[in-house]
Amino acid sequence: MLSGILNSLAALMPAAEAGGDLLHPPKGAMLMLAVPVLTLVGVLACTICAVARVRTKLPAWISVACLAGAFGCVLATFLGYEGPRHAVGFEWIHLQWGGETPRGGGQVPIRALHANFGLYVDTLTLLWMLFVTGLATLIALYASEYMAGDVRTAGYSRFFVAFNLFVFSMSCLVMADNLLLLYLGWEGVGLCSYLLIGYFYKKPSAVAAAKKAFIVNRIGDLGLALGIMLIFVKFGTVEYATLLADSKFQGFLAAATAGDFASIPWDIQLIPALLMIGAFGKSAQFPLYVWLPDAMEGPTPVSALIHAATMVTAGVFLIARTFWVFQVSEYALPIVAWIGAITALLAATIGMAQFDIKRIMAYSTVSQLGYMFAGLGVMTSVGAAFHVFTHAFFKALLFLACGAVMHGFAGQLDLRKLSGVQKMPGWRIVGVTMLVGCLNLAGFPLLAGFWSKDMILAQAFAEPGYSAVGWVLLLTAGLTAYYTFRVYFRVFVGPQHFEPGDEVHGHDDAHGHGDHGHAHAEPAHDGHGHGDHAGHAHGSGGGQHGFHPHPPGWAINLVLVVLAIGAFAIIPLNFIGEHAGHGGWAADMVHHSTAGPLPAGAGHAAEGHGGGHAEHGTFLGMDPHKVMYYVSGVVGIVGIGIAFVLHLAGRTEAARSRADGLLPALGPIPGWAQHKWYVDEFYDFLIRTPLWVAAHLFHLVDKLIVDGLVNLFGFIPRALGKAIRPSQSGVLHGYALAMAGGVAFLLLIVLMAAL
Amino acid sequence: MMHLLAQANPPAPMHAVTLGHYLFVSAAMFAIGLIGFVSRRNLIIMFLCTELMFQAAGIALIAFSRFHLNHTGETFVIFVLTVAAAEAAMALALVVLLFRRRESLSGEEWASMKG
Amino acid sequence: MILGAASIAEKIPFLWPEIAAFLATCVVMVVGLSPNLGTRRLCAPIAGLGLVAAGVLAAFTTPEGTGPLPFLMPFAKVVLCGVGLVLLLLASGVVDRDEEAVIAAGKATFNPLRTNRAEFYAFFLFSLTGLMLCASADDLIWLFLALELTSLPTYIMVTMSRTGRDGARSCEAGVKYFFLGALGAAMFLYGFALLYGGTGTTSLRGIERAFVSQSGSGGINSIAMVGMLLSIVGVGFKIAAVPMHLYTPDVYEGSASPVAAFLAFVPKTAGFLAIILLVSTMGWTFARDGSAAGGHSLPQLVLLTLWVMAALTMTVGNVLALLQKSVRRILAYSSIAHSGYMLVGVIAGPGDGTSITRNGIAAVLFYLLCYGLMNVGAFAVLACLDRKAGDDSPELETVDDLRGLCSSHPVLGWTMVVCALGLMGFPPLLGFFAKVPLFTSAIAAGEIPLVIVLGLNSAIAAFYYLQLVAAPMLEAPDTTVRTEPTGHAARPMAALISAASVVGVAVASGPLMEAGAKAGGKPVAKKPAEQPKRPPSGPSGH
Amino acid sequence: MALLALILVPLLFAGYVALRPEREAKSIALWGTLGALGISAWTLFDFDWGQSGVFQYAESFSWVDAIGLRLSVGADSVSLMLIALTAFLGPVCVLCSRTAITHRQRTFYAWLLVLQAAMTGVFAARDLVLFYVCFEFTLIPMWVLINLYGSTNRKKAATKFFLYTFTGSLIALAGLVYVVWFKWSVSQQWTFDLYELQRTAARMSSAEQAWVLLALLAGFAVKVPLFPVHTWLPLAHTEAPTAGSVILAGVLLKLGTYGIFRFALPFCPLAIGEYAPLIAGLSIVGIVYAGLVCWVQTDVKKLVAYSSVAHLGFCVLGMVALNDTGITGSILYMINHGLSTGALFVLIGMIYERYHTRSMDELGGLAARMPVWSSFMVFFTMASVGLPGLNGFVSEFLCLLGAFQASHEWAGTPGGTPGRLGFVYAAVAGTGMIVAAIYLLYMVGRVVFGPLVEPHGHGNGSGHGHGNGAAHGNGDAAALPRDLNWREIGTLLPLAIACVGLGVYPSPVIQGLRGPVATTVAVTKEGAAYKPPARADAKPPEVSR
Repeated sequence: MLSGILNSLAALMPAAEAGGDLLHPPKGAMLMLAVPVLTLVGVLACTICAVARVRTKLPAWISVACLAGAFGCVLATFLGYEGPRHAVGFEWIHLQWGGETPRGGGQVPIRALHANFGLYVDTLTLLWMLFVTGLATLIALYASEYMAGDVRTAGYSRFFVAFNLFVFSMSCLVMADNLLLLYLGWEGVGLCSYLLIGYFYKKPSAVAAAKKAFIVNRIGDLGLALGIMLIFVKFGTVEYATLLADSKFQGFLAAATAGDFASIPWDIQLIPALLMIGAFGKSAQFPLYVWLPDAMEGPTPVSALIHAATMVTAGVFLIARTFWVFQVSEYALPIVAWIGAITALLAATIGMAQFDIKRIMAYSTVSQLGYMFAGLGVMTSVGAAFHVFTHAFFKALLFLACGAVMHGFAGQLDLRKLSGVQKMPGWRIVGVTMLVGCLNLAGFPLLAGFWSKDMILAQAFAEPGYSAVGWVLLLTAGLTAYYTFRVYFRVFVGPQHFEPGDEVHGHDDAHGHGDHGHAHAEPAHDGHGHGDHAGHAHGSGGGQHGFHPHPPGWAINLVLVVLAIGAFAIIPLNFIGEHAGHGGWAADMVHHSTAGPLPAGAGHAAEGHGGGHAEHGTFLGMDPHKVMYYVSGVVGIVGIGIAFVLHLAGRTEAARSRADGLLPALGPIPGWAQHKWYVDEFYDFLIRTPLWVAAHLFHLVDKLIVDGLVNLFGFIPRALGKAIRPSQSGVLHGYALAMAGGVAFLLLIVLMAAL
Repeated sequence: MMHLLAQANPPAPMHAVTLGHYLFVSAAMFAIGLIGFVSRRNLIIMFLCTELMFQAAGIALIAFSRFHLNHTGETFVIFVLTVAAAEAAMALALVVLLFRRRESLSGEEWASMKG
Repeated sequence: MILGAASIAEKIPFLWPEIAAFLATCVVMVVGLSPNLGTRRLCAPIAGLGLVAAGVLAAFTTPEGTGPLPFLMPFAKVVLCGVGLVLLLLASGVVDRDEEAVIAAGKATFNPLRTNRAEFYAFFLFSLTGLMLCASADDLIWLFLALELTSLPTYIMVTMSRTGRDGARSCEAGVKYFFLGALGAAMFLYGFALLYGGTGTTSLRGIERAFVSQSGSGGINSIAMVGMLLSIVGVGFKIAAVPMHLYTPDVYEGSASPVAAFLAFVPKTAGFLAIILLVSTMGWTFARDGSAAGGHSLPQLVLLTLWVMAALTMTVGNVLALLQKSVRRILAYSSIAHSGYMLVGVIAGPGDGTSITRNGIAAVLFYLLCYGLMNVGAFAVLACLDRKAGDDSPELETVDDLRGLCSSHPVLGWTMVVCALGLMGFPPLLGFFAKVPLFTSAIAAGEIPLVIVLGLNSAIAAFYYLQLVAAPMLEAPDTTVRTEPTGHAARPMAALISAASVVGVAVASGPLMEAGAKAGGKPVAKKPAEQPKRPPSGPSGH
Repeated sequence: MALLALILVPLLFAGYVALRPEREAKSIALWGTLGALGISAWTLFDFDWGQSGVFQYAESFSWVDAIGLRLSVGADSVSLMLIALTAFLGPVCVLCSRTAITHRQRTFYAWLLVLQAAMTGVFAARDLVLFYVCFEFTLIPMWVLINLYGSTNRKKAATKFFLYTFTGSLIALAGLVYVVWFKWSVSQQWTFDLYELQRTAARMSSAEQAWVLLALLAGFAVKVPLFPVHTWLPLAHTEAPTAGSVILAGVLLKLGTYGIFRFALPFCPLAIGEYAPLIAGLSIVGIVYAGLVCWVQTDVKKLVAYSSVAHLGFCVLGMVALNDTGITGSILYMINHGLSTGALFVLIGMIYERYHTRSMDELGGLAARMPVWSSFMVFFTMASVGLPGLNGFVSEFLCLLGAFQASHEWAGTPGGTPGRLGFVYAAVAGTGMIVAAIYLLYMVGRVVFGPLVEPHGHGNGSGHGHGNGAAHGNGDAAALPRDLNWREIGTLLPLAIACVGLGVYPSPVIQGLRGPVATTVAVTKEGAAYKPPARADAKPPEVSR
């Protein structure tokens, strides 16, 4: 039926419009189109595996192959990059109206809502796609081993279906040539996140976390959707190219550049505010960050890819992509900066007080995303993008390392119950790579994380009016270094000690996702292979009795090593290209995209490195761009030092450290931080409970009042009937009386009405 | 109703018997018949009350006939009497039938169907 | 105008149908007394022949009448002959069942004093003759006599319709019907007297002229107005309009189904014809807001009376029907409600008379036909089956008795379903096509509130009609009550004919509607001043 | 002839079903619906999409001339697509009833086919009375289906459904007749022809239009159902058999929105322009309110039923935006909601057949037991939530965008249209997206995910192997496997494909709708711009007499 419509309408379809002068003929378009196509092939192939009940690792290899192919395509495009490209797959939504001639004369102009399934590829896209597809390939490889416990069930295929679908959605999000397709990807990644967080669907906590993620994201999505609508209404297009080239928009931009915000209508200024809400939701910014820590219920590869490296940076991407739009508003970027700073600090404080290492990493992700937003807010889209790029590597690395620990210790994630892991046989690679990741995250000098973080910090001080943001970020940098190394010092070094995890509670490799009855039948002392330590669940109360942590296999180790090398390999990128030392390659990439400086930007502080600012903030009277290297390096090292003192040197026994002794001195604050400042409870109280009450109330209202009224209307005739039924007494005289009375009454009222 | 009629045809001041008087008698008869019909229980009396109402109409017709100086009303009365006679025959037959069944002439005997 | 011999001779041409029916009546009266069963059985066919003859004569010989609605006669008479034929089929075997059974068994011999066949068919025809006379009436006296001729036989038919233990119920029905009927008759007779008093004539045309001149000079005479109101209310007894409706359920319940079907059609039609004739003497030429002439409405007082009667009648009928369990009582109350619907058409009036869609009178006439058919069908189902459960009523009584009828007696079951849906006004059945002209004409007349009341009442009615649909169609048959056909082949035939027409006439209702429109129309020349409410050149200027 | 065939084929097959023995009923019905589907598919090919705003396949026969009633049918692309939806759901209904309906099958399938004919008639009718006849006639089959094949409370539900909608539509009839009468009063032409009436109806004074609109809404809003008059729907849905629910949600509710599109918009443009904020407000209340009520349901079917109220709120919102975007979105919404919600009802029916319960307290974590079913469930839930890439999104977004655009605030901007809604309406309605996510994920979270919960007597893994449902001891007549069988998958798969298809490539459909939508918008605009010349008789008829 559908194909019928398609064929019949083929003639109707106007040729896909080529819009904007940013476009080149779609040379190499096929290469970029291959990215979503390849991932879709992955989705379909894995679905077929699920349907055909394939119970091997085939889905994983298919996925790795598809994703690697996609990465190859992106790489090839990157290497052959000549300028922005536009590739139209097909016409997705094309709604046209107007054009008729009204009776009064004249002609109504033709308007259209036009959203192609089209790709817009510029350097920003490529930057994102490179690490998205690259990391996805690596993590798929990692997951092939990590998820091996589920090979015997349909879950394995299911995992990779969702995994591939995620990369597909992400590529739509990043490569879209219009906001609507971006929205498709935006919600698509949300769906995949939902499916993957809820992968262990038997765990109520996982289901709840998945739900929470989706719903909180939807709040943001609504903002984004409204923003898109507002853009469409004001500019008549949702395509970036057309929008940015729009003369009216250019006018607003010029006004904004000149500082004349008063001449820009409020609704134009509202656009970034709406888009921002979307970005906050997806990138887990305050106040919508609450879903991300819970999202750690998903399998670790998912946490690494989606909830650390790629999906959560979509908000940064959105703002970077529409960076010019954000500049037409007086308040948009300051809000972004402050929200970023607040999020960074808040998450860091919570992260300090957590004991679950995966959760600490989650809060650190939130915190680092806050950095990125602050970077965007202080006008260094380069810094933000650069930080996204480096963060993707080291945070994925950290997660994967944590995942390896979790995998090996039956789900144990509590840093009080693990110690000295690095020295255990087979865990050296994990420990070393973890150290690389931690150093990056802590901003240890000269590492990738250091350079990118430093750019944001420096710009925060350099940008007038934002030094408070800068101080907050600086403080956060110190806290970050501390909690990062708190993890490292407690888990990976120190005396060897461990307690295996409780499968039921934490371990995501738990058996029996599929069928009952055989999971517990396996011998407990196998020691090799994967997915066979289920029996330990019985001994969870008995400490180490009968439990042997099994070190990661080749796939996990390989991925960890590759990522660690990658984290070093990207350092030199900072020192090549036109912006060497200030983002380097990444800066070049951003500069040549829509996130770059304003086309008409005369002297506007769009970038954080030029010296030509009319006014320039300082860091304690010094040029922040020069001193910040040292300051941030020192802060990082101090943080690491404190962690060393409290958690390694001062650790008296495996489970306790000097920090625990310090806690009472701080009063209730650590408790509050441990309880995440009660934000979840606050939301529960402020939003969920009222809604829940309202829902019940509405239900009652519906039953009693709305339906009650209906029933009442149904009841009225019956009641009326009952009321006048006595008149039908069956007695002749009664009838006669009623008739006579009725006639008299009727005539009386008629006559009275007449007189 | 009476009030209206009185207004329309004010009785003449002195002894002359006017249309108004006839109509008053007619209306009174009609009312008496109606009240009797409603208040009495005996079926025969009730029927007689309807006859009274018929004849009230008859009086009015004759009075109007006189008033309009044509004979239509009188003609009408003849027919009314005929119909009244027919009804009377039916009434008596019915009453006999009913009496056979219930041994009573009270209208209240017949109230099995109601509601 | 004096009723003279000459004018009677002039009126003979109108009366051929009545004369035919009357002749048939005479024959039936004699034939029914024959000791020979075969001869006695000729009663019904002869009555049928009489009706056919009357119908044919009505269709082809009746000239333009002299009353206010000159085209009314042929249509009304043909319609009532048609419905009368179906009623006649249904009436087979109403009387003398026991006696004939006894005679056939040889336990008794034929005794003309004990059988009622002759009387029953004669009364049947008498009543229909009276009804036809109603349609021909051009004088108050005539109208009065016609109404009484319609009613008097029905009193007896009700009373004799059941025998044995059930006879008590038909006697009760008879006593209520007769006494209250006499009261009603007295009322409209008094009203007629006052009408005569107020206008000085009994000729309807004469009264019309008198009203025209009165309204031209200071308004309609109060006595005539009171007479008119009293007449309308009194005739309301025939159509079972509030407040004269009270007898209806008891009488319908007490009498046998065929007679109840008869009551629901014949006196009702007579009543509507009478009301239409009466109000058309005043005409729909008054403004709504006062008694001044020059509008498109009835005089305010009449309008108000009819309005209140219509609204109350539909509402009371429907809300009381909601509470009933007995099918016959439901149909009785629904009959009240339907009278209310039809009064809407009377209120709307003939409009410009060109089309049934704007002619309320035509709508009423068409509705009478449709209602008669649907109603006969519903009663026929009840009449067709005997209930063998050993209690006093051999006929089906409650809604529960209808359960599973569609599977046990498909023809009867579906007849009930179709007729109930039709009565509900469910499209695309006959009731819907009958209601649409009522809707359109009332809206065209500006009676939108009344249309809303009508709509809401139809919705209320849907509830109890749905029961009548659900019980035969959806419920499982009640195994405790055994139902058997009565053995009168004519009755299922009547049911089938009605059901077929409820479906079939709906599909081809056009010609009937057009005929109805013609019948309800006024002579064109008589009202040249009548104008459409909105001149065509009005709003858009094009 | 194609449209007449689409009406007659199901009718003839209904008759054939009634005449043949009980056991042949389902296959005859299947062939009948497939036949209709075939014809409908052919019309989609054959239709002249270049003239999508023109009524094609037009046939007109004289019926009852006395009241100007003609048997005239015709379809523009809106009608055609809705007919296609009806035809598409036909086989789905037959297939999903195969094992669910075990008694009085002939009655069931015959009425199902009659229902399909009546619904097709509604969309095909170009004559007001024919429309009304079909509109009303859908009630009887549906009433029978609920009354005979529903669950415990079925009789009450069926009666309520019938009376509620019947009452409303009688009032709507009064409104329609008024329009006809108005036409006559200005042009002395008595006709029920839709097109003819459209040309004059807009000349009614704004007060008249308001009353007519109110009357029409009394019929159509109940059917939709719009917020305060929705309570029949959850009851009817809960009690109806699966096929009944599918038809009810899939097509019957659309009769209301279709009626608004076809009649309310062109007939009373002034009034609808004036009351658009009010109607939109009601739909928004419905969206949020019904959404929240969904959240506290324990009966899955009731939840989905309430979700229909919320969803149709979007549909009406788009409609009263009175611009191309909104109306296109609204019509797309009709189709999309039919597919996704219909599928949800099918899925719930499958569960009910297996477990004889729909309570979320007794069901949970079925993903472990029925992975295929669960996948479909998640899929259609996502379609229902409005996930981009699936069908629900396009229509929901367009409806919201339509409401967003329709504001004088945006006068002169390239994407704005005149109207009286705007940002706030879209934003508040947009929260419905969040609420939808809340309740649908709540349902999925409980039924599909979470720890396995099965009703007592349906073994939770210990006593039973992975055998057939027949082993459950409930004495099911139909031995259903634990997870879906091929017949059931075959029922769902076309729906799923349609959902993806309409989500990924809605462009042809949107283009196809352009003609009729543009016509309607133009008529609405023209009507709203029409200023009746000052005239003495431009008053309601009560006064004019």
